[in-house]
Amino acid sequence: MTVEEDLAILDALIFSSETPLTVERMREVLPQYDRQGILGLLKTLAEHHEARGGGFGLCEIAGGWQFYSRPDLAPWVRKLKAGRPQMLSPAALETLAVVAYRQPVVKADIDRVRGVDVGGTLKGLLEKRLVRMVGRKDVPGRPILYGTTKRFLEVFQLKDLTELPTLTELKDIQA
Amino acid sequence: MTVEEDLAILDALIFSSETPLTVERMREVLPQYDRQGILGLLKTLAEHHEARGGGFGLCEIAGGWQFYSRPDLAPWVRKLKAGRPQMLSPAALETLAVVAYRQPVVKADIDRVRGVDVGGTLKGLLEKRLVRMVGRKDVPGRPILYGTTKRFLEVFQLKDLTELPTLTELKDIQA
Amino acid sequence: MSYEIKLDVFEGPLDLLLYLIRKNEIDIYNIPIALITRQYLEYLDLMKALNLDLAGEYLVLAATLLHIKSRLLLPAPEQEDGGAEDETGDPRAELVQQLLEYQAFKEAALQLDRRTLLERDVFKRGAPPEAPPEESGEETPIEADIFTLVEAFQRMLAQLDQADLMEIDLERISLADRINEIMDCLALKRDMTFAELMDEQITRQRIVYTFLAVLELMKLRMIRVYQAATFAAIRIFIVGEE
Repeated sequence: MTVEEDLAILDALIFSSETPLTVERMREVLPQYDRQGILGLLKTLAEHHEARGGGFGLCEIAGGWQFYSRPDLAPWVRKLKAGRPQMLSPAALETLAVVAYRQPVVKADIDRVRGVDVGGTLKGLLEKRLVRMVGRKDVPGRPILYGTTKRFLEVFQLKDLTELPTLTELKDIQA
Repeated sequence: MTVEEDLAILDALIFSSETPLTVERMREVLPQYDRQGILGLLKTLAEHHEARGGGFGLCEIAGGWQFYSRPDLAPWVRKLKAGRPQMLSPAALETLAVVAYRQPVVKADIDRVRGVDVGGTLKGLLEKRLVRMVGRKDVPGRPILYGTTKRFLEVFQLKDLTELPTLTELKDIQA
Repeated sequence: MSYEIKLDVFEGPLDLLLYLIRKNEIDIYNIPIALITRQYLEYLDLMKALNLDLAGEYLVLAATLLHIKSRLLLPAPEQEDGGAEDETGDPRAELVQQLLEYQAFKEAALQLDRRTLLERDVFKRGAPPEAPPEESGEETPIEADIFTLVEAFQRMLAQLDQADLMEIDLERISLADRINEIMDCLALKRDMTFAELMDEQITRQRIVYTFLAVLELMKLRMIRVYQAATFAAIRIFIVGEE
């Protein structure tokens, strides 16, 4: 088996997977490689796709690898997709930001930060599977704790949560 | 707009389309081409993919065009598919919900809450080891009582059953 | 003064307050409370006049502003140690902290929205999987989350409209939980002592549930319980399915 063949296998595996494919899953199919070996193949494969100048390429997202269409081609692809993309409202985005940065977090804390009852937006985020219940806080009443999902990483195209920019505690609000 | 750019657009369109993409749909996005022009682009694109020797290529199928993984790589792709996570159907989820919240519960009670005969879905949940028989109810006929399993807790990432959200809590979320 | 039509775009009272602070080009650490309170209340009146849905939180913040205003009007209390007035003594401090925190998350939300988004800026392969998964001896992993489960339950109950089913009894669930655990243990060991069932996570509540679970299992004839002599260990045996 040549490296070219292994690259083609990896190409097909990632192509067939509906969610970002982890290095561990790739190694189940190509056990002759260690983690470093797979990462080397992935780098080569990403470069191949980059070099061919096609309409999609290989990206590392949500702890795995997946093909995505090029962002600059979005206007054409959107023409093809029926309907407008589902946008999150500013309220939903604010609630999501609090969950993302403060997780695991209880609803009362999100309410407090946003200064409003976040019930409706929180439910919307749960339904969109961007937020999930991650457990209960060990305080009286045992309130539910919320956190972000893998899908959140996928939708916002993040490798992992550490890729989120640090929260800018603005000193000057007019800045 | 260069031909290379149009090829990249076509590449992205076919890649993101849910069904094989017809020449007519392609022309809606790239109206500057006539039918022959699109067919010419498709031929070039198919050759590009053929030449790069990757794991998938462009095929004409069912009156449209779609990317397919290479048939000779199917054994590897199948290895991967086996581990693909399964989603529970709405019927399975509803039945599971009744078992989880009302356990230990007899089938007749689940039937009543769901309004249908749950025999099939219950069998599926037993096979998936999400539900199990926990005993027999001390009434005439001694019907089987069902409850959830350890795997249920694992799949839903619960420490124990008290972590299940209550209906009051659900109402609070959507307040 | 003229108002821009901007009322329905506020995400809450803090957002409105931030808007006023910015509009007046005010230093957030030195908010002229009288001015801001007056403008805030004027906005609220306008929202009412326009019949906009005025959430209760707007009124809560109005009360907070009025409270801060009144405290600022009072003469500063005599300092016991005679030292300089410390910053935490400023009645505005807590509000400022809240505004700064909210502002940071508002900015974080904007940054999230500016990212490359799936289904808006990038798309993944649209076609469904080419072949159904092959049956393998191993157990297929299941993807599920607890919210979909409780929602499915709620959906059903809403259709049923049965009051007796409307609440989940967590105590009963706890009991079921303990029953399951005990049956798991017994399936492995066949028999155990009552003391062995009391594992390391011993709490009063757990003892009660363990006891109730054992009683329930006896009633269901799932287990048999023996004690050789008074004060001897209580032994619990699993009963095979007949």
